[in-house]
Amino acid sequence: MENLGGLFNPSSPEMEAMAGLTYYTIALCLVILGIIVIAVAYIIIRYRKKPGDDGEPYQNFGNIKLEIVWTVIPIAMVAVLFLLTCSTMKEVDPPAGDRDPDLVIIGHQWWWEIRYPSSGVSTSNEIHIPAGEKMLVRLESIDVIHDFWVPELGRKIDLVPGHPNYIWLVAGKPGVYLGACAEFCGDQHANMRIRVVAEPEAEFKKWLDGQLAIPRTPTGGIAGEGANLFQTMACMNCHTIRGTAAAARVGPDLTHLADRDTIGAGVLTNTPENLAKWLANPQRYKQGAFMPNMKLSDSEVKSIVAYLEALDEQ
Amino acid sequence: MSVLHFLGTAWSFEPWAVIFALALIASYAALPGSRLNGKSLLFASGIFLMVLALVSPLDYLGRNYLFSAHMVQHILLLLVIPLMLLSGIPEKAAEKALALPIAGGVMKFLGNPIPAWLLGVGSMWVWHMPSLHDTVMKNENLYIAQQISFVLTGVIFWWPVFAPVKSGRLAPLAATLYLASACLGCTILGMLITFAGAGLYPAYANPADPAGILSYIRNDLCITPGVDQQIGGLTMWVPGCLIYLAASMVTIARWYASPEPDTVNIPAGEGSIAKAGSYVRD
Amino acid sequence: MANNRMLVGFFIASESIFFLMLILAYVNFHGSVTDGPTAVNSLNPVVTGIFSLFLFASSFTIWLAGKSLRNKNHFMLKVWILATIVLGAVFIFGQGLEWSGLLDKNITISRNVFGTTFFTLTGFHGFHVCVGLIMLSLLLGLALAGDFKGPKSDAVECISLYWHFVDGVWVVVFSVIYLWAFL
Amino acid sequence: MSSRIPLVPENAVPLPSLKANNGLLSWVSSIDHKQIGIMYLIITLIYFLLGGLEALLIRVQLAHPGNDFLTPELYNQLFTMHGTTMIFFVVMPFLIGVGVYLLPLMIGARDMAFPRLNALSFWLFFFGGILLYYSFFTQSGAPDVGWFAYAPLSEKPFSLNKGPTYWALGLLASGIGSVASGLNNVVTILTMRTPGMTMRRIPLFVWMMLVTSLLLVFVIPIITAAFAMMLLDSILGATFFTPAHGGSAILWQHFFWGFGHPEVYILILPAFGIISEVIPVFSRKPIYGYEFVAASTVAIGLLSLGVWAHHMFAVGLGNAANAYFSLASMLIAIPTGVKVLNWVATMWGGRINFATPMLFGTAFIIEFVVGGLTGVAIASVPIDWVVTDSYFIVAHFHYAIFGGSVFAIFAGVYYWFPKFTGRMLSETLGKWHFWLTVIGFNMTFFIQHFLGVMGMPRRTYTYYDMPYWGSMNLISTIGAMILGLSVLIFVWNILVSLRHGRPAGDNPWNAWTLEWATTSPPAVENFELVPPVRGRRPLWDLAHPDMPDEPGAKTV
Repeated sequence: MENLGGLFNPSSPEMEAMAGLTYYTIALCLVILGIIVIAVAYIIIRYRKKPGDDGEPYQNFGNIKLEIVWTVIPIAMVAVLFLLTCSTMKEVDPPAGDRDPDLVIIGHQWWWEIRYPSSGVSTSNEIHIPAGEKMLVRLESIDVIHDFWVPELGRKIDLVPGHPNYIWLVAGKPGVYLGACAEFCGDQHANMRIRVVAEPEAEFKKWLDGQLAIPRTPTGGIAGEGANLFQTMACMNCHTIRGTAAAARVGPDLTHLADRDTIGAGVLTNTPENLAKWLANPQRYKQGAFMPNMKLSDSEVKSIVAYLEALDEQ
Repeated sequence: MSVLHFLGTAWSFEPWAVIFALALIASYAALPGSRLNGKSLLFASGIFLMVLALVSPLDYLGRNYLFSAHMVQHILLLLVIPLMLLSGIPEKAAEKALALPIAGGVMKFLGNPIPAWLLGVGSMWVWHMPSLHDTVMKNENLYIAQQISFVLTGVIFWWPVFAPVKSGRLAPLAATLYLASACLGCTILGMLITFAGAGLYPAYANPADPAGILSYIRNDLCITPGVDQQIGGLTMWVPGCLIYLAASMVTIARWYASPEPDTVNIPAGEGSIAKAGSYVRD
Repeated sequence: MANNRMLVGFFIASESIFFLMLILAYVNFHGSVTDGPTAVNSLNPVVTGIFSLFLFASSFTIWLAGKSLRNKNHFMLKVWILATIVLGAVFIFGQGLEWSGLLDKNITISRNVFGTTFFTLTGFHGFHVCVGLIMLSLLLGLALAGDFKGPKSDAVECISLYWHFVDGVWVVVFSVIYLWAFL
Repeated sequence: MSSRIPLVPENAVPLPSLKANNGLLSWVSSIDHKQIGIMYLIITLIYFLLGGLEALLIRVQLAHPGNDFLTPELYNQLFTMHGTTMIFFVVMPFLIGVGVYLLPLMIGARDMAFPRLNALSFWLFFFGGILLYYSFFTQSGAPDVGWFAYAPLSEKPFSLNKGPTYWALGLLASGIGSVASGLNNVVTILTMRTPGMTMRRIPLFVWMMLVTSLLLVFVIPIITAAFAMMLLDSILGATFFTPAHGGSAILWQHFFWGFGHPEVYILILPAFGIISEVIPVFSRKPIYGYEFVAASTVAIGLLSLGVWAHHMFAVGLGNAANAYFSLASMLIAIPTGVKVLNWVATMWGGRINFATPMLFGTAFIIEFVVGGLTGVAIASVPIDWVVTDSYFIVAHFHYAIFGGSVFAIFAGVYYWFPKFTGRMLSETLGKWHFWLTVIGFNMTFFIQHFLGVMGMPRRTYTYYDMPYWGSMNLISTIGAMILGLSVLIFVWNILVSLRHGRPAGDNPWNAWTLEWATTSPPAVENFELVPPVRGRRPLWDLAHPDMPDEPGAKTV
């Protein structure tokens, strides 16, 4: 079951509560469905018109007692389901009080901006969290409505422009959890994917420290050439690389791009070859994305890839 | 202060509530031709519930802490209790009362659907205008007037649907429309209160906390002023509308249970043509 | 014919929901405007109030028109319909004045949510008044042609129902936009 | 003394001349409810094929992960148009069309109360659809924002093309048409009944059309207002739904679902009505608990107005609001359950003739119950948080709308086709159609429940290559192809039977309501004489004078 993912592999206490409720409810539904199916099957066999059946059957107009019975029983079931609903809601979504968010997620068409307010770290599309810790997440949107959904970790929540929302994000054990935008948000809604990387506390700290560091800008060689290209071409109009003049927030922050697993919000795995293909024509992999085809020459692509790949060196 | 202790002590024996109840009972007894039976039991339980709603900790919570408690009380006083009182009035007594010279005329006028609808839905809207509500919270006399007006307008509102005198009732489908439109009226108000920003009713934002239970409400029950206002608005909206819905189901049920007055008198046996379908064109 | 009046009754109910949505939109954004034009700083309740009186008066005149028809007083029927048209037209003129005043101050539908909700709500109401005026003019034309013998006429009754509705909507709209802001 | 009542009820309107011209003009200029009804059915059939084609293209694209059969832009246009078409230009107008055809016949009237208004409704619907589909031929292409067109995605600057404007205009026009037919139906039902046809005797289909029509009258204006606001936003630069300029993105959702949820009941209630006609006739028994089936319709109609926010549990309205809406939504299960159990009870003890209409009727019960039960489940807030906007929801509402409404529509077509045309549809082709539909439908949609809870979001033109996702989607796509084939058989059946079908006679199913008391197809003026109505089943009373249904149906 576990490799089916989603509901079948709940990986946080919140998701376990929701999965439990879902199982119970679906089981109840199956029982009701079973009763109806058996009744209809019986009717089909028993009461179908057979050869020689002439005349009309007994004309029966109804029975008030029976009607009351099958009104009251569903009311009782609804009452039970409603109580379970309320208790599960309380478990999944307890109020946060005045607590400041540990994580801010900002939806963009079609990528996720991730900020850690206490440390000032900013990244995109890949969320690192310490395993087992309850993170309070604030969700905003800069353009249209998106929806944050990591099926194994918990509930969906919309990112609504002008209406910030909060959820708890917890991963019971270390691992990589995949998610995606669940609210239709335009052309590339399908390629707006999330990776939640849950790590042991120490590793998370290490990652956070790494992100805080400002990478050294290469000066010589092919990577240096790439750095120059990055600053002189249009790249810096949209992207940030800390420690350089590039500080725009239209596209993802690329400061530690080399540390990430994927590019283009999950379109490609992050390898130098893929990065080169992406830079050569992003529209081929993510048609409609706001990163245009910059019409880079092969050598320009090569140098920028070298630069971006060098960004994790400190 | 523990919850049990609070529930045990937060009773307020308001003399006016008792007087109002006694006045209602007296006028019930004064109704020509009223006598004790199942209906008067319904009336009595209505009175009992009313007194309970006015003196119990619910009232205390509604006046000092929670808008939502106020709203539960409001729904009881405007929708539930008047229905019980009205259903408790025997038909004969109501007929005689309506025949009274002036009072009867006033009652007949108020029992028309339009004034009754306006009073019933209006008392919901008017008393919940934020400025007025705040004034009421500070003024004892206005508060009494508010509570009494809930019950009275409630009785008037239900009259066109559940009048003890059958001639005073609307036809079933018209009654359903009457109730549905009232439901719409309370839905809109409930919706506005629910989705308005917190702090529509400032009196509940920072209660004086006379019973010392504020921290229990805020921290243990997690009811912030915003949530309180939402619950209040939704209480008016959802249970309120379910009461209207149930009432329209009752009118329809009553309709189906009654004999058909509009049956066209067609002699039986005529047109008894064996094969259906062949008789129209002979 | 009960049919026609019933149709107009349900049509009015349907239209009420339409206006209800526009009013809810206005109410929803009331108070959310922090800078720029709002009802308080850009509207004149007195002038609009006076023009509103013309519209309210027209409800009375259309009622009188119906009454004249019931009394088979065909001359007064025409007079009262004409009076209704004039009163309605004066109201629309007042609306036009208000709109042009606002537009002169560069307060438009796209300025902010106040502009958006204000122009939408009053615009749709004004549109309904104009439709009413067209129907009343047709009614007047038919009356002049001697079409209404009385004492009953579905056309007169249905159009006056509609006209009362348009007035009733304005009572609510005026209260929500003007009275709420200035009281 | 004749028991026959003159056709025209005393209060009937003197009708405009119904004398038909010949040829196409007779259709275009027609104000006869039967011709208008037939035009509704023909046009919705065309839209059904279009919407189905769009669905098949969608399924082909999803047959395996990473497919590039369609561009994302086209895919988004297709699923938007598929949803919009199926809801606004197939199911809703079909049910309105059947209503327009049958209501006057069922209540013994000559025509609708307002024949010209009836024609106006149809033409508004017709041109609304043309306006919507015209967008395909414009430079900007069809709308690509989903059938719900959430703001601000549907507004500037996120939708710079005119697709959403065509969408709003087309739906605005057809919506006004729907209000007009709602008004017309209500007045017709309330005032045009033949003597003896009291409100407690009208066929259940008429009851459900009454509630549906009231919903149309009261609910469509909600979206009309919202469309007006959206158009003002896009054309005049108003700021209702643009958060960047002080508007609200959530307001659109409230308005849209305030209409959108009752709309679901507009789609299903007349289908319930069809089923409530079909099941008794083929079981040879009266409907069980007529009063409860009728009253539960009113309850559903009223409840449906107060539950829209269950589409918005993920928006962040607050838990108090979520809980209340959850409760209200669950309550709808109760009147719906009452209906289902009454249908089952009607079949119980009957002598059931499983002709094609009844096959679809029986299958309807099962398929609809699946959709209904998942509906109750997702009314529970935490379950909704798990499954909303995933393929589980796609499965859920296809079980409700296809398994519910469309199965009922098929049942209705097989049932009334003889009345409409005078010829029977082929039973053999009907059975092929039925079994392929059942197999194809369940194959397409059942598996999507699993895809949803495994984490596949809706409205994506491609998806993760996760374990089993590809093969499950492939199964779904094959199912859709089978479903497509079944529809072709259906169309073939109609075309063949129109010319070569067995002549039907007045009352081939030996049914009991008034539409079967006239010729097939009915003459222009419907009836020469309306049979006496003394109960809910006038033709039963005629055939069984010794055993009439009691007025006000006694309960046993």
